[in-house]
Amino acid sequence: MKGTEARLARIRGRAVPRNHNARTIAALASNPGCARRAILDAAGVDKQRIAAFTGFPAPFGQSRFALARGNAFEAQLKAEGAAQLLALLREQLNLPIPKAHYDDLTEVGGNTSPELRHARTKSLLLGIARNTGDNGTMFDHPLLRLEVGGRYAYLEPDLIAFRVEGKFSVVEVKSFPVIDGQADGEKVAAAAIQSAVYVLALRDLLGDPGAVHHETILVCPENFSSRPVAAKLDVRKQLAVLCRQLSRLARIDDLLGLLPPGLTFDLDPDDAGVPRREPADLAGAIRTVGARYAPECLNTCEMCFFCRDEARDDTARLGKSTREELGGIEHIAAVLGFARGTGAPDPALAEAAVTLRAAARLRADVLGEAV
Amino acid sequence: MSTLRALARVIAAERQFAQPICTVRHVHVSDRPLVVIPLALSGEACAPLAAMVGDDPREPGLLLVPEPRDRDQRFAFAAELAGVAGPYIDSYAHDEPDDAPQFLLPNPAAVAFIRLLGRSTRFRRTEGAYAVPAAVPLLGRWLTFYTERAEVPPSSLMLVLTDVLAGHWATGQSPMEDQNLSAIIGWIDPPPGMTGAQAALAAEDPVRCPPAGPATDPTFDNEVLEARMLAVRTARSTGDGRALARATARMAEALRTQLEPTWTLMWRAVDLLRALPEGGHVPGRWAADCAAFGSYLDYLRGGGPPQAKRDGAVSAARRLANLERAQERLAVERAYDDSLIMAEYRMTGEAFAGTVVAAEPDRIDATGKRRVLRPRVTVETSDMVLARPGAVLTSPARPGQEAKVIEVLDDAPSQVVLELKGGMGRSLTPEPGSVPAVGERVCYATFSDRFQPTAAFPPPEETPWTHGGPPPQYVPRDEDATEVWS
Amino acid sequence: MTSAAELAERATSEILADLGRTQRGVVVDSPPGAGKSTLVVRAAAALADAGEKIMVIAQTNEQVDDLTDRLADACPGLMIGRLSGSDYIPAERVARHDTVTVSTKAADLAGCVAVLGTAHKWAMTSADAARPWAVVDEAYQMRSDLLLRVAHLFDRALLVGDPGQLDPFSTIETERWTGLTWDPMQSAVAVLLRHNPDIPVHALPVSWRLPAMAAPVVSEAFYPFTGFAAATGERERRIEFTTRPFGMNVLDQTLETAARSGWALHELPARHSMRTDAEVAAACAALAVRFLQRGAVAHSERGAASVGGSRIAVGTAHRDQAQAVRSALRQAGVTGVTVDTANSLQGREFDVTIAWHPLSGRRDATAFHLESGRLCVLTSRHRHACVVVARAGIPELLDAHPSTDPVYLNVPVKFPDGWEANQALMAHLSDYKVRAL
Amino acid sequence: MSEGVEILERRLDRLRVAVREAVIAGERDRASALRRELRQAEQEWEQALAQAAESLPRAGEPGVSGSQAGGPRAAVGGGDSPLLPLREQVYEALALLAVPAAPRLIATVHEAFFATTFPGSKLTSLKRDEERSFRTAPYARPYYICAALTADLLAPARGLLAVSTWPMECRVIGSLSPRVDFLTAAINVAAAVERLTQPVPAARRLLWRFAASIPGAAEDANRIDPRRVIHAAEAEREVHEPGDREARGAGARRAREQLDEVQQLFGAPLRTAATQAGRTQGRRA
Repeated sequence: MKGTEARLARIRGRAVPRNHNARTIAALASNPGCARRAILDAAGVDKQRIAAFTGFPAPFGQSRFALARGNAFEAQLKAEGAAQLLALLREQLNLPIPKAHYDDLTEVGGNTSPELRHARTKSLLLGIARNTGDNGTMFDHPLLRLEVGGRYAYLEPDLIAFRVEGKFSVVEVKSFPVIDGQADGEKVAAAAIQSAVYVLALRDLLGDPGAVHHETILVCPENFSSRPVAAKLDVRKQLAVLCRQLSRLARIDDLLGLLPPGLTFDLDPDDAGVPRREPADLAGAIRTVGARYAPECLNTCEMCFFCRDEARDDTARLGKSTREELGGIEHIAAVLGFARGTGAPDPALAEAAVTLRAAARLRADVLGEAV
Repeated sequence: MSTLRALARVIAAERQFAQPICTVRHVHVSDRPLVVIPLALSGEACAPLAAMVGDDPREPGLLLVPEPRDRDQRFAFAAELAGVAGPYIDSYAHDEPDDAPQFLLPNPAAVAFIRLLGRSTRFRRTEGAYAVPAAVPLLGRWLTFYTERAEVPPSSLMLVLTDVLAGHWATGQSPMEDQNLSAIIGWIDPPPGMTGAQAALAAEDPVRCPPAGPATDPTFDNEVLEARMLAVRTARSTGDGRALARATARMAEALRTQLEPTWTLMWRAVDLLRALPEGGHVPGRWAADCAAFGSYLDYLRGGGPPQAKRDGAVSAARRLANLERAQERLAVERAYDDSLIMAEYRMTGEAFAGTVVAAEPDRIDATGKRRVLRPRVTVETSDMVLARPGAVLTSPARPGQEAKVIEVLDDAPSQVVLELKGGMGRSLTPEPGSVPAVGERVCYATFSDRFQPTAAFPPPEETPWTHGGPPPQYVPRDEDATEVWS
Repeated sequence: MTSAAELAERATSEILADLGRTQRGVVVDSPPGAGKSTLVVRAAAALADAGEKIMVIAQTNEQVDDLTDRLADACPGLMIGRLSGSDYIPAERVARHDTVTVSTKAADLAGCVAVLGTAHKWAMTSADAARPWAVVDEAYQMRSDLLLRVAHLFDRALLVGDPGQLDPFSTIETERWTGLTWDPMQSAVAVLLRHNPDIPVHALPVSWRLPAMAAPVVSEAFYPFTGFAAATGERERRIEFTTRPFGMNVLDQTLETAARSGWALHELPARHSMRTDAEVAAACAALAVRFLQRGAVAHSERGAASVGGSRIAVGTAHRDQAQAVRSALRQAGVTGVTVDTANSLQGREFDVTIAWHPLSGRRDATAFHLESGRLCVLTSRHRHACVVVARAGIPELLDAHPSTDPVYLNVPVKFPDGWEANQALMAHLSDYKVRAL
Repeated sequence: MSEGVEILERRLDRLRVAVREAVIAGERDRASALRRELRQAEQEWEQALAQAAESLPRAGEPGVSGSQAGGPRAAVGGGDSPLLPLREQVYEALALLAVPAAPRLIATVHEAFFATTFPGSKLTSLKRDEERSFRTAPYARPYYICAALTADLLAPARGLLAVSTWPMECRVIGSLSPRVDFLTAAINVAAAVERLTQPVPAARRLLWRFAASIPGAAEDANRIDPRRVIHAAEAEREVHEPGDREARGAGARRAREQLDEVQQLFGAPLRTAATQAGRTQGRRA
């Protein structure tokens, strides 16, 4: 692992490594077949920065209105010892009345260092887990830790873990609405996998998988109000997915072995921190790591515009279902070659060629012009 | 996605311009549609921020919510929208209408927003606590009616323009990117001097090409909108009317810059669609739309309650059955109307087109009790033919006529012998033109536009125990009418 | 140790006892070949014995005919009605029974103690055809909305089906009903249990169909929570060939592997292909032909029997794939081998099945191709051996599969996960791989 | 409108576009430089506008088809300047609640019962000022706005303000204390509502906020009975009180033994992680 760590550090260069958080860990599952993303994530490269540096800034931004709404909803739930959240847990999850403890782990005596907060979280939760008495219910902002690709990632969860009948549950607060019992499936999916990250980290901390429920609690505003509503999420599938992806990250050596030995994404900053590296040179270095672009990347990955540009002559940029109909042929030119009967004969693609030829013939037949 | 459409995408990518995937237009486009472009405040469940509305391209109507988190202003927005949409709907509200209001929205997210707007307004009351103007709950019901129709595949009452355009043209980008109205129009009809691909790329710059909403660009929110909203709030708190008017005008100006480009695009899309010839079944489907509009109008006049929040067991099952039938029917009608769609079925062997090489138009079958006219024709085709002897086919050119497959000779080209029944008049000699002649181009499909009758469902009050028993009768509740919207 | 027969008998008597007690109904989960039809017939007979008038609801005419035939055999004196559509021509196995009356009208069959029909036919029947008891077969493949249309015809119901097979589906894509307990797109069993959580759910514990080599694999991959065992022992089922090949080509290697171990993975070189991959189609056909050429004989607890064309099936994910295999078989001059999609093979049984792996040659896995029910049907139709035909690269494809499916509130999570099930089965098959180069 | 204003407005628009472009391109430094430029231009614009306004007669308001149903709101903050210094207003609110409270709640209470409001954010510096004042001249004032202390570390509890004259037991926060204090606050707010001679909507809204989170306190924001709130809150408080009293008592004893005068009011600095961990275990054992 030492060699791997050194290799990844060289790839990252002088930039400060990007730490993983629940969101980035959850994103490991969004395109696990992409070696480029795997390497960049494992090395802790600032993808946003290098994408922008090569002229393809990521299309993601967040509106302050959305941020403010999210923060206000969380603050409202947690005000006065999380009184509103407590009422919700009582009402919707039958939390017994005596369970009303609230421990704030946001800071340790005014200190917010992650190590200290983690130590405090660990000693408090372990102490409670080993003690059978009912002396803890809600834990605000516990600081958890998870090993990701050989490094520890501190997880800064906006969550309260709560404990009832000797088992901990993870509560995830989100500000998207639940309207008449329904919420956006993609947003719930993102919340579920993030909760699963916390479940995993919490199990890890307690050293006992049985101590944490696989059902997490999602708290969202109800309908058009800011009144909270809770829903249970079974995250067993998400846990399986995460474990799989984390174990893949541990196998990053396989990928590193395929890369040129001197590879680095260092921007070569001068003393003032101004990059001296040529963007084209960096882009060339990035291209030595193969990507698996799909249009879905446009929603999830900071490198998406870079990879889309790179894939402009590939059927991949037309979407998965289009490529499927084209028999998985990779290049647009090859597809058209087959369709026009001018493509070099390749026995492996003979069948696709016949199909495309037939499609071209039909299209020409109807439109009265050659494709 | 069929291979033919995939091929069209590839061609579009190569030529850098969108390629047609239809030869006719499969939706109705009204002479006077109502364009609605809503914008929402980021992060909120359903907070209208602004909208551009109107049925005349020269007169975009801007509606603005200076303080989108204020409940009263939200209802004021709903009332204003009702002030535009209400009279527009009323202008079609005749007995048994032969035309109907048509709503045009830019993208699926706009429909989702309008659906929520309908949901948050239709239960409101016009008296008592939190009373709203009568137009508000009425608008809510209409918006709900329209967004529900938007789920029905053959309906044109509410059109989502990105979807309609993507249904008629293939671009050289992915279906996901086609959801950007500006990008897809760029592919179809780029500005002079640009390729479609270049226009689509330019459309991704949110500063030059504001998104069609309802979500606004985050940098617009952070760098422009927030300051202008704050200015309005400050002016209001100081009670300076002139400052307030000025701040409000500046906020409106900022939002106008976000909406106007989309407004222009919407009407360009309308022009693009109008330029296509209309498919043969489109008027029939529009007539069904008009009837649906008319019957909801009657329902409202009869004082029916607002649509339920969620479907009950029976209405869900019935709706699903209707949607499935409608979708199946639409697929067939589109293929019958459009030779390029039919080509997708020819590709899979579910239809074939060819030339009649032999015909016995006067052939009589005398084996039964009665002598009957059963002409036979032989069709030669280079399409794949999956139909086997005994299968009954239909031709779009002669939908009333059944063609039974007698024999298939699987050489290339294949020859198919068909025996015809029906649609030839009553005598033992076929009416002229009712039997395809030698040399005629014909097309036969394994599907026809004749359909199964509708399924019977129990009335909701007889919902069986397997499905939770009869649901409680809907009674308008205070809770619904006064629900928080903030 | 309890024998398989005793286990199964105990489960059946518990079910029959529950029938006598229940207010509403009983659900029985039946893994592949666990004697579902036998149970339906026994339950029907028991209820008839107890003086109840019953209706039997199955999903296809084929299934109704099978059950009619078996019930008539099991209860020689019982008056049985076969409710049918207007274009139904009575199958020979129905027509041969004197006790069976066939009619399109339920009123004509009022005198019959048991009346059998398809769910669609029952749905068009008026309420006066109601009976106190219904036995619903293949209930996991029946859609909730169809149950809604027939439920007024009975007071109590026994629902029997295989939860591991394919879920019902709709061509309509909508999120409109997600989270509703009466979501019309879910299965009849799901809707019934969500509204009547007290209804007892039994599971049949023994598969009579799957051989000892297959039961644990299928059980673990597709029935992780209930599980089941094979009724027959380790060496009770085997295939032998009456001819020996000259040399040993890959087809024969695959056949030998399958005959020896009950499983084989016939692996073609990795390649992204059209859905109707001609080489895979050819391989599926060639394997079927080779089984026939080699004169396979199946030895089992029922004795020895030649494996004819009717005892072999080729299963695919898509109709056009089945088409491609059929035409390859036609060209080889072979008829009688069943070639169909997983959907159509549900509930059927063969000695040997050849399964075209749904993920073969694909660049991306979709929810359709990953669905655990599809793979389960394809790999659990056989009494002796299952040969999976696929291009290399499926484990890599699974590895690269993104997990981005939407999650809906108040929708029970379904197990097993298609990804996990595929992974489990591929891990097992890797020991029985024959490379066809 | 003067020409200068219009030119400035066009420049503002250009700058805003430039800022957005820089943000989108991921050029953070350029974006902040441009933002600075923008802010300056905005100030110039404001000034130009003010000058223009002075030179112009009051004109009719330009029409915008915008909804302003709310109309101009009653002036908030700006109009009625506070009669008392901030620390005294905070004291008033805390004295009513009689438990340590967060700035936002303090502000809401004051608005409801004393009809003046201040942004909760103003209170962040208050505690620091009070500590400085106490260090300079201890006990010179009848009371100080001080910290609540965490029962385990005796460090200032995050985001809570208290009054120096309260018994130490009241200012020490154990894990049940937030709930107990919430219920006590509810009781005191209900009592204060009951004492009101005429209905004050803001006070009733505040009471509803409490009541909604207490089992059996009220069903509906419009029908809320202070007596019932008090009854329900007392009933629940009885459940938690024994455990809470024990934790607070132990904490208060340690505070009195271990902390100096300033620390007793404003909290102890953090010890090393090791003693802290040991302490935690001790408390939980």
